[in-house]
Amino acid sequence: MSKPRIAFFDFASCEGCQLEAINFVEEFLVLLGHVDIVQFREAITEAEWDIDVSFVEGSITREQDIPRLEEIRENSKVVIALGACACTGGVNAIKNTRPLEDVRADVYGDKKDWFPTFPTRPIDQVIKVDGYIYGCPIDRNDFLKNVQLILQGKKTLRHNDPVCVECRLKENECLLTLGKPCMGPITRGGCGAIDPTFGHPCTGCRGLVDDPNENAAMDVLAENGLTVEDIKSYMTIFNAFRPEDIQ
Amino acid sequence: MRKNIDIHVHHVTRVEGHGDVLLNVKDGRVEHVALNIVEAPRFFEGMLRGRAHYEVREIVSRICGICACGHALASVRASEAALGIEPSEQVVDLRKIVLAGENLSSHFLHIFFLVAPDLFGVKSVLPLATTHRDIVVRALKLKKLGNDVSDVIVGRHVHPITMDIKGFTVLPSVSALRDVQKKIIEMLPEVVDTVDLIASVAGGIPDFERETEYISLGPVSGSTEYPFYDGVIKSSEGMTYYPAEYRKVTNEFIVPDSTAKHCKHLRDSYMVGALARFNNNSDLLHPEAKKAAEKLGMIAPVHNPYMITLAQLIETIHIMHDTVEIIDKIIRRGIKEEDYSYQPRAGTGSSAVEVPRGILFHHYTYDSKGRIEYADCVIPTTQNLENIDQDFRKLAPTILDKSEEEISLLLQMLVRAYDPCISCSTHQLNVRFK
Amino acid sequence: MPAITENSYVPLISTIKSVQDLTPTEKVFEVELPGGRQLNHDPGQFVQLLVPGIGEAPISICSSPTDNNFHLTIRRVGDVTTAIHNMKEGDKVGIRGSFGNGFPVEEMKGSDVLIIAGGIGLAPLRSVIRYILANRAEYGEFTILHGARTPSDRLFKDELSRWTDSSEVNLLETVDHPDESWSGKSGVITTLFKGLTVDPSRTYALVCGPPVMYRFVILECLGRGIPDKQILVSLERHMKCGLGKCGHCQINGVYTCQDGPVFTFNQVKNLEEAL
Amino acid sequence: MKQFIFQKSRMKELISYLISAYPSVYAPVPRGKHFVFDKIADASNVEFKYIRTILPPKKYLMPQHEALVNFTLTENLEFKEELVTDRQVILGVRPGDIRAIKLLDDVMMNRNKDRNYIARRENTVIIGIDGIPDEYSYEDSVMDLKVEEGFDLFMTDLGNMILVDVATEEGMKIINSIEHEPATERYLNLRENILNSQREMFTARIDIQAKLLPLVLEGKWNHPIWEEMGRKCLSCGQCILVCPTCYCFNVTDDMALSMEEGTRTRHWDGCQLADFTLVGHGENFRDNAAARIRHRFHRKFKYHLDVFSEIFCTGCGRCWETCPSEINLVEIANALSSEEVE
Ligand SMILES: Cc1cc2nc3c(=O)[nH]c(=O)nc-3n(C[C@H](O)[C@H](O)[C@H](O)COP(=O)(O)OP(=O)(O)OC[C@H]3O[C@@H](n4cnc5c(N)ncnc54)[C@H](O)[C@@H]3O)c2cc1C
Ligand code: SF4
Ligand code: SF4
Ligand code: SF4
Repeated sequence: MSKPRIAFFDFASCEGCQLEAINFVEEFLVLLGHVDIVQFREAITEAEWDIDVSFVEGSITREQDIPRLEEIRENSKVVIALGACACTGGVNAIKNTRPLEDVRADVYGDKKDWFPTFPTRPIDQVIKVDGYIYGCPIDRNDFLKNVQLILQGKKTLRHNDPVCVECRLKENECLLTLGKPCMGPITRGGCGAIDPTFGHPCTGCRGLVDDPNENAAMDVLAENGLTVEDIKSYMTIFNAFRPEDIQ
Repeated sequence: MRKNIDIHVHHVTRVEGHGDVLLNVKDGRVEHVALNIVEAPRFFEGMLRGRAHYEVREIVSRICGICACGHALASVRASEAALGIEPSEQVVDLRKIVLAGENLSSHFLHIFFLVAPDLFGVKSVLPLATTHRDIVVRALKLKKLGNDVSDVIVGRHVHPITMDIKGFTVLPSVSALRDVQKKIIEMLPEVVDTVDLIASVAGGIPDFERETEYISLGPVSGSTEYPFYDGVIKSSEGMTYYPAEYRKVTNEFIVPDSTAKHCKHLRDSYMVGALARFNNNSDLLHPEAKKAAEKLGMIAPVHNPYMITLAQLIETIHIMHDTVEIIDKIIRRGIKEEDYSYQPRAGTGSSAVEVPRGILFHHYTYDSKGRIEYADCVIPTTQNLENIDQDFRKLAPTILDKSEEEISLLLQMLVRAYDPCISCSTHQLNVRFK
Repeated sequence: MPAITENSYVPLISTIKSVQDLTPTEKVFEVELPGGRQLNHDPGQFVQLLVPGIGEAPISICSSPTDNNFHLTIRRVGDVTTAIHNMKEGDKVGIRGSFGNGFPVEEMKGSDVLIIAGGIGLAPLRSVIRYILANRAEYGEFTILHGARTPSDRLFKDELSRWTDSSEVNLLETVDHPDESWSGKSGVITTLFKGLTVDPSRTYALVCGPPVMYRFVILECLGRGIPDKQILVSLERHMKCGLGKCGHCQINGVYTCQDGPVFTFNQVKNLEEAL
Repeated sequence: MKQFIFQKSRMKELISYLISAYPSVYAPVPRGKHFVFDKIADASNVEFKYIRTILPPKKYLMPQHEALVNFTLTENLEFKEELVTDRQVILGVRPGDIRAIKLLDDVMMNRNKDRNYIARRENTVIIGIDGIPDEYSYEDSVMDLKVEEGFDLFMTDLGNMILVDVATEEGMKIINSIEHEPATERYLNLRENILNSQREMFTARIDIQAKLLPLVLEGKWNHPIWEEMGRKCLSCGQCILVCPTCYCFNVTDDMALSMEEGTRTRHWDGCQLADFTLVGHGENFRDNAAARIRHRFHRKFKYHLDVFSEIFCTGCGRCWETCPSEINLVEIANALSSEEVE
């Protein structure tokens, strides 16, 4: 049986997720034994189509990205959104929270019209996506696990259990009990609660769970010293994208 | 021979981000040659406006996955300058380790994964996995070493976790520092071997020189430290500036027949990055790094941009020795819990940090509630772009006798040598052609 | 409970003896336990089917203990069910069980039996149907109401047509969305109750189908005067152990895997979470 | 049961003996402002004056992630159970946690015996310790502070002396490792006094006798308290993960990267998490937080009571302290029962 052919692509992103995806030693070599990497611009020059699994990093922010993404879809049996930018829009969607004109002007001044852009969207707003590997950046172990599931023909992990689950099971001190504003209760898990493990509140990079109780979360954050304005800002670091943005 | 050449390399591979190389030759005359940036703009400065002080570094570290720690560092330092905060000596030392880890992992990534395939005449590191498995394993191990070094302080190299304005959310344990120190010492011979290996294939490095201006951090007066974290802005033309004066150096400008913002200082263009640092500060390198430089035949000033890779390799040796010493110093002093709380206020501040690809500037203005009013980040790649184009213009006419494939490869190798970090270039304008 | 290996989490490694397509999304698998072992299950019980390396799923046994082989009908919905759909004769699977209580086939003896099966609900009920047919003399009137989404979604088409022709059972069928191939009734399953006469006090109604179906079907049964304790439903829940521990299948205070999956309407009435 | 006393200063010796005699000794140690049970290498970090640990000692009988069965997928498909048989001591277990372990024993060691649990349990020595409550504790409302079973040794801090109840031969062997003497009446009385004063320290209380809650719950299925709590609940699952009497789990079959072998692993899971009752075709049988909280409350104070005749809450206050919205069962119990009184 020939090995599955996998490829990596990127759109607007920091490419940190691709970097994390190869951030192994032994595991990477074992993985290379199971798959053929046929496209990976950041690391290899070869470029072949006819792909079994495409990992797509980055959000879609302008017209010319769409045909390229569609081409990837057409040539791949399975398309996986890799990382927050692709899954939920990530930090790139912050720009959706302000008038687009203003954001462009902030960066490019009177040359702003040279930068055609539209509201940031996750890739599943453009093409059908078969699975998600969440996080900013992705968690290496979660990536490995998911790749394995994909190769077994299984679905990627839903991660609808919030960050608190892993945090509690690791017996971290809950940051909320220490008065730090943590988004863990409504954020998708799967990261091993890495932020709280290092004493840093979860900022929601993996996206919100399917049915988040945002009102209760806002009450909780307010108890931890944030104003309503603070909370609104805080909750949009990674979760600014709303489907209405692009209607 | 009057040739017509039309090269358009769509998305140069083995670089970070999307860039195209273009070369138009008509009747044997170079009409146009440039690196065309096609990366989607991400509007970071626009995204920062109105954000609270504790959100800023969270957001800016997402500018770039490779130099996430560098951006985070430049960010907290610019915030500290603006908010009037002085980090403790312990914090500064720990931050130096974070930066060291990042420079290591990025340099190794560049040397082994992006450049080495060209030197070995293959298209990527993957075929090397069968032909030179030991090298690939070494590459992975060294790159991981860099990550481990930053991880011990900030939890994760791609988007550091614990790094805050004034301090860290948690401090590393002495035993964790010892462990990572041990790892560095264990890996040193591998790097020395790498120097030999690269010295043996260095003949494959194209022979091309163009003298330019080199800009990097320089030591603050009296310091003997090869400056990464701290220093003045230093030009090889003999000028120095304070970080707050970075705009006097960068002078972002619009190129007449292109639409890209480029930078220049005293000459047509300037270079930042490992080679600029080497040229400006090589006397401050660790003796072992100096030895490696000698072995590689590198004597400052070096004017061949393809040699950036060698300068990086020399730097890795310096960084590893230096980090071992910093860790010793921290452990000797003992790790103490400190108060990292602070009050936001209105203010303006700038920072300059040497990240893998060169000097990085962040500059913020906060309002009285500690929210960003204005933000500006000038990325090393932005500063190098004009220099790359100038190199192209000198190089292209001299290689027209080669095959299109060879020309294209040489141009791409030049781009790769600079290790441009295109997704970083928040300031990058689209380069459009007629 | 006949947990057939010593450690309840270790499955018996069994072999797929045959695979048969029923519909585009459903297949029936004949499974052979090692060493000629028999399941000795009760009709309505289920097993935990393991696809090695993929995971487990609770699957009803669709054959009768009176058959001398053991069959599972599986709809492809997710990981495990997709994986087994890709398996073939000779492949190995794991079996734990049988679990659950099954239908009270002893208690029902001498009574009339009314089976109401919607969609994949026919699979667990098939084991009772075959059991009754094998012991036909011991039961009274035997009626099956069967509903499917479309004609091509009908499971066990051969058997259904045999039952249609059989004098031993009265099979009534309907489909939600008929097509040209379908000459029978159309509409939801409750339409089959029209004109159906039962002798309520001596009738057991056995119900299994999609969650939305239960309420309506039970109302019909109650409306015809069938006593609560003679209305039996087989319920589906998320399950991980089959041993009454993992908690996923809990309906109020009871565990579907142990106390069910078959419940009388009498029990269900006191279980607010059941339907 | 026999009672002895020993000098508190001998505690170090006792701990050293345990460490020398058993492969693993677990005891409460500080973690920031909180406490956790952790493996100890010496007596230095052990803190007996803790209120509660983040996770209960259950984690040593049924770990958060526990390999149940290993399998190989090569030529021969093979499954091997993974029984842990190393001896272990859990030292410094509070009465509520001892009772919780008893309840788990009832669940795991009787009907449908769980061999993995039993293997660990039978190799575990439990040494209890008394202690005081804080504002989240309500043991006194749901159990007797004086536990009579479920331990090998139980220590009561009398000041300079420790009173120790010895319930097993192994416990006797342990206590024989240090100097001790039989406890006289005076010490036993002292213990009663201490217990009584501890009982008075509780500020959180269930207003009615907890065993009556099943009666109170009748007719309360649609009580507004469930909706009220549901609006506050984040469905983060922390409450059920920290609970010493919760034991719900998930089971996954995970392959090693080699794709040749794998492990069937049990993971802690629980009813407050939204996906707990979700099935393959998308139906979720308890799809809102109000229904989930109602289920948790019934499970603690009714369903299990019907089967095991025991309240499945020890009043340890873990769920209350950890809940971001400060949802707690005392408030719910009192809201439900206040109407009874009216
Ligand atoms: C008593 C009983 C008898 C059943 N009989 C049959 C049958 O005869 N034929 C048939 O096709 N289906 C039957 N089902 C449904 C079948 O179990 C699910 O469709 C199957 O578990 C889906 O697993 P999956 O891995 O393919 O789906 P996925 O969507 O990939 O997995 C769903 C997740 O939920 C878990 N899960 C646990 N219990 C269930 C459940 N009951 N339903 C859905 N997911 C569950 C799975 O293990 C997995 O973790 C029965 C269910 C029960 C409870
Ligand atoms: S620290 Fe954050 S993620 Fe961890 S339990 Fe508390 S709220 Fe949840
Ligand atoms: S801890 Fe609180 S918020 Fe979280 S699930 Fe439990 S009750 Fe809900
Ligand atoms: S329900 Fe809460 S108070 Fe009761 S035992 Fe569980 S965690 Fe402790």
